[in-house]
Amino acid sequence: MAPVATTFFFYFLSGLAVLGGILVITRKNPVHSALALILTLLAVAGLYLMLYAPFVAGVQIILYVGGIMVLFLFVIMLVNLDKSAKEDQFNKQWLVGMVAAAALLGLFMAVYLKGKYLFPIQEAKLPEQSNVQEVAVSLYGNYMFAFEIASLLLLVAIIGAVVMAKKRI
Amino acid sequence: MTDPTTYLSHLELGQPDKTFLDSNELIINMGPQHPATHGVLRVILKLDGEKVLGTECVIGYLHRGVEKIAEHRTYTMFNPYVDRMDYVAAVSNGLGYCEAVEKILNVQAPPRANYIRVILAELNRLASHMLWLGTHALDIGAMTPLFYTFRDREEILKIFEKYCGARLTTHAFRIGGCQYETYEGFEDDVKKFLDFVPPKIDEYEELLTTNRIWVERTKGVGYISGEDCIALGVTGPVLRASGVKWDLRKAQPYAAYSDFDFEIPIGQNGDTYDRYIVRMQEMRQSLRIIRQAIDRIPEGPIMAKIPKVIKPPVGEIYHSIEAPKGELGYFIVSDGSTQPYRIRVRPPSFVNLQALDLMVRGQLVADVIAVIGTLDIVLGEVDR
Amino acid sequence: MLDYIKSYLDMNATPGQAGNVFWATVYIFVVFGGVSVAVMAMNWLERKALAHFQIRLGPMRVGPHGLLQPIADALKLLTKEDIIPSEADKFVFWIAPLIILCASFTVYIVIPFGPTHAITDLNIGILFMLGVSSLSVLGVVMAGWASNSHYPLIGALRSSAQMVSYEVAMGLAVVSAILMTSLNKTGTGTLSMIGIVQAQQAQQTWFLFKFFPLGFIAFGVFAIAMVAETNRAPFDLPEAESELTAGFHTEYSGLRWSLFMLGEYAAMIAVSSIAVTLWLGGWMRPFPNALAGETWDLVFSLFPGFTFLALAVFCFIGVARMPKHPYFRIQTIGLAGFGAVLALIGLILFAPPVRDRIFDIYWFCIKVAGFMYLYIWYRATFPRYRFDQLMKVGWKVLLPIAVGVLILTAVMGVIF
Amino acid sequence: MAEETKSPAPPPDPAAGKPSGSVEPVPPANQASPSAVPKPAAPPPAAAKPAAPAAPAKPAGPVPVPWDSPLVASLKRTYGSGIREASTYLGQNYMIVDSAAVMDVLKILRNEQEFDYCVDITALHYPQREKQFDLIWILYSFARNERIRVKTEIAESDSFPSSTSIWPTANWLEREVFDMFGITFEGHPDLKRILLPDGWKGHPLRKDYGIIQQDKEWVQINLGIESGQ
Repeated sequence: MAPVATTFFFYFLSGLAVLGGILVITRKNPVHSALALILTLLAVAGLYLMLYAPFVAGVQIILYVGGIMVLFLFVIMLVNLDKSAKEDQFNKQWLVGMVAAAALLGLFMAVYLKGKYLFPIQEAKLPEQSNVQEVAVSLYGNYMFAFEIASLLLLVAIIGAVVMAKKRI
Repeated sequence: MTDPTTYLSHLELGQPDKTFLDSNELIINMGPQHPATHGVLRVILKLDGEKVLGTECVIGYLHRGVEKIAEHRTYTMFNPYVDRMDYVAAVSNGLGYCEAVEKILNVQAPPRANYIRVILAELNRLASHMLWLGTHALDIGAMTPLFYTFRDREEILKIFEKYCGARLTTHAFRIGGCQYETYEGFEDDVKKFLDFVPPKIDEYEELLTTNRIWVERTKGVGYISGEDCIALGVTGPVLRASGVKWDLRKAQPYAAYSDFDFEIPIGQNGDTYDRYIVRMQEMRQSLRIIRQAIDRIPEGPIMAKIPKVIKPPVGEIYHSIEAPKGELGYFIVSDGSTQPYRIRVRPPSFVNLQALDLMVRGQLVADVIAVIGTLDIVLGEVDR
Repeated sequence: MLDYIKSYLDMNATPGQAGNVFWATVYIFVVFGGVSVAVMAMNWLERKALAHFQIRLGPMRVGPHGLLQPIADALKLLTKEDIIPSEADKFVFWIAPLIILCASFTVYIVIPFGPTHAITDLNIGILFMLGVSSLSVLGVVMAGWASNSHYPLIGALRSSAQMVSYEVAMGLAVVSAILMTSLNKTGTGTLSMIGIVQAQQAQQTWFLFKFFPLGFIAFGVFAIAMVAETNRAPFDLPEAESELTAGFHTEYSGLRWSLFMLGEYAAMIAVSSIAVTLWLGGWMRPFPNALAGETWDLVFSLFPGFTFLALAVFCFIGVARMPKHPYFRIQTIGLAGFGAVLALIGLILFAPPVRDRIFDIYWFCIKVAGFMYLYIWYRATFPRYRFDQLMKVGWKVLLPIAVGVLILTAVMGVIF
Repeated sequence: MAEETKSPAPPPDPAAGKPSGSVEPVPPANQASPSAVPKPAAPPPAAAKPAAPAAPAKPAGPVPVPWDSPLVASLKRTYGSGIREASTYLGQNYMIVDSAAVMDVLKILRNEQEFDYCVDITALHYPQREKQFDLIWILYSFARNERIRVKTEIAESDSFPSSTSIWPTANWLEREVFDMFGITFEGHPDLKRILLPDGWKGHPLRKDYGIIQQDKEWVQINLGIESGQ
């Protein structure tokens, strides 16, 4: 099936993602921020879909929206955040923030201007029908070592979290 | 209403375990409008997550001043009022009151009246336990037993209705005996009921006793030791489930209980499951008592010789019976007039409810529900 | 235009795949309408079945045997005052039921009622289903938090923990079913819902019976997890009425509350559909291998018609048993009319063109209905788990079993 | 009430039927079992015929008889006149103890005499008396299967020590006594109203508590009518 209104959806989803991002940092209520973050994540999942990566999109929704953000909300609801809601959000380290933002902007500009040479245009394969298999082959074949390293890191993180959270071991 | 936090003044809860998240404890008002507090009990729960750090019961929403009313009524006039206290076991309440007044009058109900009293009181114990089982199971999430127990309780209520015209607040007994002779077919009805109900009790047990979820929800929940029970004055099935073999029907027999052969079921663990088992066995023992009573019911008068105007001599008396919920006592002080100088009711539900805090501390919110159910309280009696 | 519409009918693909927007729209309307009707029917059925479990009659007043009760309920809920607590977070409070509703309805996009009867067929179909249905937990959490009240908050905490925990076991059970699609030297595996059923068709077995008892255990894990996932008894802690009054939707009323209910029942049907698709052969009729052949195909294709006729007969028996009293006249006529409609539908279903098109949808729905009945049965029988026990079952029982089954399935797949 | 012929069965010696330390109680030893109670005389004609003036002809009801038991004897030895009276009325034992000694007596009953179950705590109000209140403990011993009542007289102004440290069950019972009679207990962990709302005025079970006034006041304030009667 031929894609419909690709440009429109790209800008629509990107706009949503950016809007969500802005809301995340401007909302005072942490729950609202978390919801805005969910909006961003969903928009990004849509962008993945447009890139013919449905598996990544699905995993993005399951893991980030269905799992991680739920845990975020869980914690936010449990912790009393009345104090932080009263604080001004942009009070500390705004100078540092500005510098970092400027550096990031510079990086984007550089990529935009010189990207053509750094990353030559390559027509992407559209592995629509066998997306999952492709991902699996990449993960467990070409990038086996990196994958295992990542999972080991996560295991360490899990153990660390358990150790820190448990009152008595 | 007052702010709930001020109510917690006496709760020495200690600090909740500090976690990394510094989660602060939650104060929850359970009741007075809550589906599982069996009326208008209000329990203020202090929670850490789902763990109960402490409770405080706020009662009195159903307070009618029964003891004050008694001072302005004659002994006979006060009789129906006692039915309104534990309204699911009205017959037992009436029995206790009538016996207490008979005691202070120093009269003795005739044997036939005593047998009728035992039969009705034991039927009422069954009805009360059935109601308890249905609501307790409903609280724990099993809906169906409620309807089964109500179906079978209905048969008991039918017998009551045929006997005295009322189903719930029966006012079945009078001071000195019973007002009504048993109706035509009373014995047949009771015998039919005795054959009808054991399979039904088996049915309840089939649904619950070995049900894994039921066992997990009740075993080890709401534990209370026998010593704690005695110290807190807890009586009835709760005490017996903690391993104390004490039943007023055996310890200080009243009515005709000394004539019958029955056992006092006891538990060992003092948890909700044992209380469930004890009550189930008590239902079977009640059937045993009724069977003996209906087989041996003597002929004779049903009313002792009682003066038309009841005017007990100056003095005071305490009489208690084993109501379905525990020791139900009446302390009557007479000044020689037709009206009691003071009637004090020792309500089992009120005293048993005190144990709630001890039983639920450190457990989960869901266990609070289970424990309120297993204590088998009736707010009409708690608040009087 | 007409050609465009007709062209799809000859095609052997779902409207989504065929890129036929008209038929896709029609399918969407049909499926969503059908689901809404199914939810209403389920509502009535649950009340009736539960009542008969509990020796009572259930709704009897609105329409014959309470058949119109769901409609009356819906009208009542629509006209009820919609209360938003003054301290509530209005926006979140408002959007929470919508999220639940959207999440549970979006899932139906990929449910295959037949080889061509699905709105579309995604090649990550099952992943999409799991992902979207996991969104509904967000709605629950938001509803609980936005109500600004303790009971809903505890309900929301419970449900978020519960749904996230059971999703793990559920996902692993699903994976072991997916593994089966690629085995038996029938080609590569697939995540597509239609592909999964076709794999079962090709292997001439339901995955329930594959690698006995592995398929059976995986199915069991899923069947338990899906009950927990939809917050139904005995795992209905988030809305445990005896503990938390009504859990996360305590503060909701009227239309918004009915949206929660709609979402809950829709989600129940959706997860049952997953179970049917993965393990019970989806739209395949029973005994595809044992009772194969033209004659048997014909016999089984007559089932839909006979079912409706049986229901009609049931109605007519009800008509005959109605009390002969003027008061019941309208009810009697209504029931007779309902029976007549059912009989008519049954007769239409015997017509060969209809029969061929409806056959697979019928078997799919019958299997799902079986699950719906199980849901009711659970609710009538079981007490409720406690929260820690629920977590224990999820993490310490179901998860290890699911992992074990997954590993064994993979091993079996390599060996055979 | 003169000493008359019709007195209930004399209290049997509690020591005779006292099991040693068994939890299961034996059938009542001292509780006059129904059959043991002598048939009462004809219903007191005093009620029907109040005119009868002759004192000796008036058949009085049962009267309290002195209660002798090792328990009472040992208590009397320790507290002397602190134990004002120890009697049996209709087979029920009670003792009236001086308010100064009562806490000690209760402690001894609990700790040494195995009265481990406090059945009830209640009070009586006698507005004519100088010491207006009777405070009553009803105690039970599982080991002896025996009930006694301990009574003491206290004045309104007296602040009485709480017995919660002896029996935890006294907590709510004393709260109820406070609620209904206004007797304050010192050392009670949380003495506040239990059955009545916090803002309630007065203590209803006192004899001088006016129901009508209370009701009138309430309807005048809340309903704006003169009287609800």
